[in-house]
Amino acid sequence: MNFDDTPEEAAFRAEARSWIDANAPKHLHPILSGSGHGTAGDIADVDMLAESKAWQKKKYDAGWACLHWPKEYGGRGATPMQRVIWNQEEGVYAQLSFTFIIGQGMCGPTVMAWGSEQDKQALLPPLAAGEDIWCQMFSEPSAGSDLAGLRTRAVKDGDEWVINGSKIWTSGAHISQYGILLTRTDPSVAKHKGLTMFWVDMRSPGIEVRPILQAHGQSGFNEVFFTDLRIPDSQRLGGVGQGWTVSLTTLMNERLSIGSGMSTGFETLLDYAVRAPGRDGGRLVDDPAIRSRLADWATKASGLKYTSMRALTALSKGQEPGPENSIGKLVAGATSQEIATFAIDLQGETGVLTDPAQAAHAARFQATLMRSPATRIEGGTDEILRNIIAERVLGLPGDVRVDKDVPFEKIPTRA
Amino acid sequence: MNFDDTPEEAAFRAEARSWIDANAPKHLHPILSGSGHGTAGDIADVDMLAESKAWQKKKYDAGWACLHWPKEYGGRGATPMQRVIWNQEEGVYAQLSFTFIIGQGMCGPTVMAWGSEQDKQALLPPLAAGEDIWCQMFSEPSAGSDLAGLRTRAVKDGDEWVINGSKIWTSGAHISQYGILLTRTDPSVAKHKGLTMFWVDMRSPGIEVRPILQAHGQSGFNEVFFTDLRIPDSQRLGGVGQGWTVSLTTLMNERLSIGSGMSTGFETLLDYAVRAPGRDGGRLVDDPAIRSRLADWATKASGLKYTSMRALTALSKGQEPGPENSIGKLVAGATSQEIATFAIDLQGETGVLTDPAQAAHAARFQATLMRSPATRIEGGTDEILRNIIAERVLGLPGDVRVDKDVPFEKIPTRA
Amino acid sequence: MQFDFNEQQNEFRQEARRFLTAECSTDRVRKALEGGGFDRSLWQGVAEMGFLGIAIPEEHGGLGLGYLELCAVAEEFGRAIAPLPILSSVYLAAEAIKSFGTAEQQSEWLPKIAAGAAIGCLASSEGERLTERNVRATFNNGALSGTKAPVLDGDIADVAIVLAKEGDALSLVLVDLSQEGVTRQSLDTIDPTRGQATLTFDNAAGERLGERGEGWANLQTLLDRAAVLVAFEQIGGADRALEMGRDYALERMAFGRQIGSFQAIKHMLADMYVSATLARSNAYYGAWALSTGAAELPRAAATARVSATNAFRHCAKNNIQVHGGMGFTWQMDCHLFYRRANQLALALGSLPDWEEKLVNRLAAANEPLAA
Amino acid sequence: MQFDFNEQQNEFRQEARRFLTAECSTDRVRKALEGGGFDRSLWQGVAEMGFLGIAIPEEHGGLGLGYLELCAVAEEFGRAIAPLPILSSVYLAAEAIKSFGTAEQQSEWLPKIAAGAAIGCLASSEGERLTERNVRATFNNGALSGTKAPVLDGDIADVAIVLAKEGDALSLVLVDLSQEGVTRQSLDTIDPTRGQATLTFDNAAGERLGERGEGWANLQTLLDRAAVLVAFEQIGGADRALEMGRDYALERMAFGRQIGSFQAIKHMLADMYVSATLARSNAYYGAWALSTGAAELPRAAATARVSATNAFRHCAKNNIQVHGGMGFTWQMDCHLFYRRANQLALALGSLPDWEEKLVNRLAAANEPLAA
Repeated sequence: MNFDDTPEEAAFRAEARSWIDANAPKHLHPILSGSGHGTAGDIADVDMLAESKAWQKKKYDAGWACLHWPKEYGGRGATPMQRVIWNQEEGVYAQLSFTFIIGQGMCGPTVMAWGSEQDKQALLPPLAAGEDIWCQMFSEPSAGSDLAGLRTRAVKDGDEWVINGSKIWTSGAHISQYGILLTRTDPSVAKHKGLTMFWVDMRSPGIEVRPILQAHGQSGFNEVFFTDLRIPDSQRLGGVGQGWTVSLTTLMNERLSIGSGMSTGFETLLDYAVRAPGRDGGRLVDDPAIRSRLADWATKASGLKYTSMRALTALSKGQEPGPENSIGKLVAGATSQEIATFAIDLQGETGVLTDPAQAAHAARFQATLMRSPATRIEGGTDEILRNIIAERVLGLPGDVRVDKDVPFEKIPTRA
Repeated sequence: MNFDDTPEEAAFRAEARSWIDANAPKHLHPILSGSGHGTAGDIADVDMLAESKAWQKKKYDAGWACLHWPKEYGGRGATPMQRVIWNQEEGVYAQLSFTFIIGQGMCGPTVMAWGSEQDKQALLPPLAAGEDIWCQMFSEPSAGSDLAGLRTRAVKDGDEWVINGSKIWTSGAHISQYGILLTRTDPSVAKHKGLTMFWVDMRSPGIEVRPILQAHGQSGFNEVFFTDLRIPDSQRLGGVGQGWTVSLTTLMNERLSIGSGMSTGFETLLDYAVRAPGRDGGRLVDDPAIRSRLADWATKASGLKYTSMRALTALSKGQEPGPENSIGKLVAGATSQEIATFAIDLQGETGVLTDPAQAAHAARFQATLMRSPATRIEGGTDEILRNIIAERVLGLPGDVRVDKDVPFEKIPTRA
Repeated sequence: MQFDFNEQQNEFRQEARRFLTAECSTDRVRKALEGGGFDRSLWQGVAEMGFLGIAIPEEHGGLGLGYLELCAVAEEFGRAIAPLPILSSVYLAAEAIKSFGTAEQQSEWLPKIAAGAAIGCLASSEGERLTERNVRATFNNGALSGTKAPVLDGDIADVAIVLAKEGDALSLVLVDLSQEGVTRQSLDTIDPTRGQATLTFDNAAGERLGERGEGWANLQTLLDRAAVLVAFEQIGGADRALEMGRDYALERMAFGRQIGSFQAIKHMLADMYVSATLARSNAYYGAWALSTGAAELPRAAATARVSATNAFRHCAKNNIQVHGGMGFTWQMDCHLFYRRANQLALALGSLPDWEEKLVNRLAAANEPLAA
Repeated sequence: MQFDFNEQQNEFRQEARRFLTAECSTDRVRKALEGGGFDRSLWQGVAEMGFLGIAIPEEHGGLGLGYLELCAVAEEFGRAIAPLPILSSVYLAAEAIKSFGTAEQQSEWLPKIAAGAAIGCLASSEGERLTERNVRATFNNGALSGTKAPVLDGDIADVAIVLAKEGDALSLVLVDLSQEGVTRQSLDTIDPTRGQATLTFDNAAGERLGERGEGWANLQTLLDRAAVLVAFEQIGGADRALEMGRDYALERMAFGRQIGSFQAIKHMLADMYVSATLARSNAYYGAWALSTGAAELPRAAATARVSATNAFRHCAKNNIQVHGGMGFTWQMDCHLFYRRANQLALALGSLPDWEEKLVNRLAAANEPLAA
């Protein structure tokens, strides 16, 4: 039992570290390391986008982009463990890749698995190089947890498909050149069977992107509307009616982004509790009143950290990450909300303040308080994650499916 | 907003109080008041049974038994509020009535609603007088939360029914003269439709009663086995196939036992925390480390207390107690287990001790620790109670019923 | 036993609900959230309904009713998450002046507050969790100096009740804010529908309110009473959040059925109902103590406060969860309740302070809670 | 990175599982529960397998393996809820003698402990939650007097490590229990499968173990190490309780379907899986620290301890709930795990003490936890 690299891993780490040390945009370090958890996704203002593209291009040119992709499509053919090591070494600069993460982590692998060779050669290298940004258009207003309930219609017209409908929660749609799009091509069959996947040029006529203002006052996502959008049949990924299977490729690759563990916020709390004064002199951390909760959260944060170490160990032995990794988001999501709530209470009436210049600990807890409800929902609600753990890890039965084998168009849409 | 009696209520209370003061078995007071929560149901040893019967008979003779029953069957024709006032005044002596509570609270009302006039006149007065003890035989090993899934078969044979099967969780079966018994008379129809209710003489041949040893080492319940038990058709309660409707009478009357609120154990904890020393001098209650949990449980205990006051107010206005009263057991059950666990932790390594002479606070918390898992199960599990609140109070849909309209004999019994 | 509001009080509540449903929809709350500032016309409407003077004597322009009527109306303001300074002006400032003010102070300010012509506020914290020992503002010979922050509704208030050191004692001081020597700066908070400000006093003219040295004790009395009233706001908000979640669970379909038919959602809503119900019962206990002047008030107030704070937070948080992604959009109202739940949790001092008060008071009483 | 047991260690674990599955079924655990007393033949079997001497040097009759092997086997003893004094004799007494004993003390006792011929125990508490200040037993000039209770496995132990005051300092004392001057009395506890006793010493002959005045510090070291080993017992128990619940949820039908298809049950089991998994990962962290002698051991041990205590309790408690009424019968095994979960939670000092240690150690390190 140890945390040491194998000699091969150590050599790879050294190589990565030295390249990063020589090439990273160090002038961005203060911004990137100060961004705090829960906000890193929101740094993509214009300058940051340019910086992100520049760093991605530099990595691409030196063979450090999309490490796990085959070399012919712009990757390095690296092992999953090498990818993890790279991520560890890239550190704060990895935040610059958030813009590309959906394209490189989900859309690219889908195109790689299901696209024509011509598409792959044309589309993948610019994606790896950060020249193109991609988005993933699956969710709809009426199809969230029940993704296969989506209603965006694709109707065949000669060699083209005509798309009408809308998507929601599309990260980066406003800055994307391409996207993958899951549509319903046959509403007369059971819901999972009538879906078809395409890739689309986001600059096509018939696409309108509108940002969604979220509860915390920021816009991380978009709605995308399709009005008679025409897509050539050659942009189909997989067979007609095979869209659900294709989408599983996309979603399974989401799971591979292991090691990018979410934070519970406990380190921030401990940092605060060690620095902030208690009510009667001494440090906040010495107040017995908060001990039990600190201890509980400490074990959760530590448990997630070492669970991810165990997953990495499995990965280094060649095992694939499984559904048990759902616990990361489940635990971190709920815990970060609890911690934020607790921390603002410790600030008394000043806990309401949100200006980093005025609020305690630079308003980090207030930012998390306002952002955290989304964490328990996005990318799989707590309830869906518990279902996944119960069904796929523990082998318990699925929920009763009243819509099973029912033609999609007969599934009730109102109570 | 006040806690005062109306003049009529005050008069009734004074009358009850003075009769109780003159007649109660005061020599039992020390035993009854020292029995502690969680154990009161287990005091029915031989002497206590005789004492219980004597007190019941005394009440019956003076017109204080089964207050809400009509006078002709041995009651007083009292209002629900008078019954509550009586219970408050009876105080610790009410524990002597636990032996009769199922008979008088559930079986009696069922006979009253569905029995023949002859049966009512023969059976109810001795039940009110405490001469007869009754038990309720509904649950089965394979029919707990899903009560209507019961399998005990009743087959018509001339003017009699022949019963085979078994029941479980039958309180008091070993000391009962009579019982009500829910059986399946037609397995070829949907499960709720093939049930029929009877009353039975527990001394009939073909009945065997075996106590169940429970996890905490005590026996509060029995199993009852039926082997070719014969019951005359005249002992049927309600129509053939009407058993489910009849059972709802029984269960609805269970809900009427309002005001007998369950304890969270918070008073015991507070009492302990005020008396026990803290780790560094001072009282345990002054330890800031336990403050937040004490406060949380205090609000739960108080919330239940005043919820029951609100329910009593509604009762005094003539409203019927509703499903919202399920929260009492739901909250008290989980809380009492949490409190017991917390309290033994405060005792350190000595928390394991169970001998009242050696353990802190007379081993009350250890008793609750061992007993409390049952509280979250018996009389409706936490999960069933949440369903009841969600469906009957909030109006949410029932669970999907795969066994609905399926003939009972076709419902799968194995995965 | 009549442990409930009576018919008259319930009618009064209905009146408030009708008014607020018509005049204080969440669209109007949003205006405040989105920078529309203080909704003075709504405030005037509320004043005209008499809601600001419910517990103010008729001689001072109020309705001269009791605290139960005020509790009932507070619940409706909570349901409506009204973007109004009722907490500061009515539950705190008016109560302070009524309880501790001289006849002159009362006749100067109470009629104005009842009429909505003046808004009061309480200025106690100085930028950290308040204790008896970290008050730095000073009051000497009628002159107040120091900085108070955050002050709820301090951005719009006309008069403040200020906690300050008078020599080595703490006193409450009544300060007209429309004078030189008072400056204010608005603060960004998690709930912009109830504004907060930093108030800076530079030798501002003030009058002592109540006895010298009684400031801390009187503040506790005020906070206890206000805690009961705020608990009603909180249970009103909790109930509405629960109802929103329930309605959405009935309406939203997934996997071919109402999401409210999934136990994960059903049981979440059942648990919300449980905490809202316990909090309501505890709030009634507080209302009883407040309205009867019972000796149990400190204990009942802390119980109501802790219970209602937890319930409103729980319901507001899980209402978002029931709504899924839609619940976290700006356009849906869920976040308005989440913001308010957290704002109210911090007003009057936060949960740890009230937990401490509750346990200390229970320990002091040393009376078992349950009958 | 190899943050896992290696193949050899896992094989060792499998061996322990095979042995315990065959020899230590819950029927055998029940014998102890139902008054059958100490199962000496099972203990001898365990000794013959070498499990008692895993971390004892070969020169003293042990296997001379490392702590990782001992952790792996501890997990299996936890799964089997073995009714044996392994915690007292192996994790505590043997470790104490190995770490602090003289060469003579080691060669006298370690071979006997490894062979199962002597059973050791730790006697620290004196009837209340132990602190450095409430030790009253005295050790003067080789004579020990005082009363220790409860002492886990004190009813069957041959030798005790006793915490006592030596003058005004605390020392550990090694006492042969087979002498006059030692009396013992069995105690009733929540888990009779691991006996406890009061040990009374009346001028009993003892030898100091380790330095004078180092008693408290050495005790903490012992407790930290044992906490890691007990954490493995706890995660073994938690896993088995989870599996029992899962299996029952698959098998038990209600409303025409497996109860495991109801989200209330599914999600309860998912949450049990989550806490068991976090506890396992923390236990591995502890094992790493223990086996490498890392400076983080105190922190890692407290983390493993708190996490495993909560997880085992959580899984044992909800396993009963999944089983419904059947789960609370004597005949089903659920309560064996519930008893053991609570017994282990109290052994070595209870949760509040370990929470305090954890937070103090985190604060002292002041190093953020997550990488």
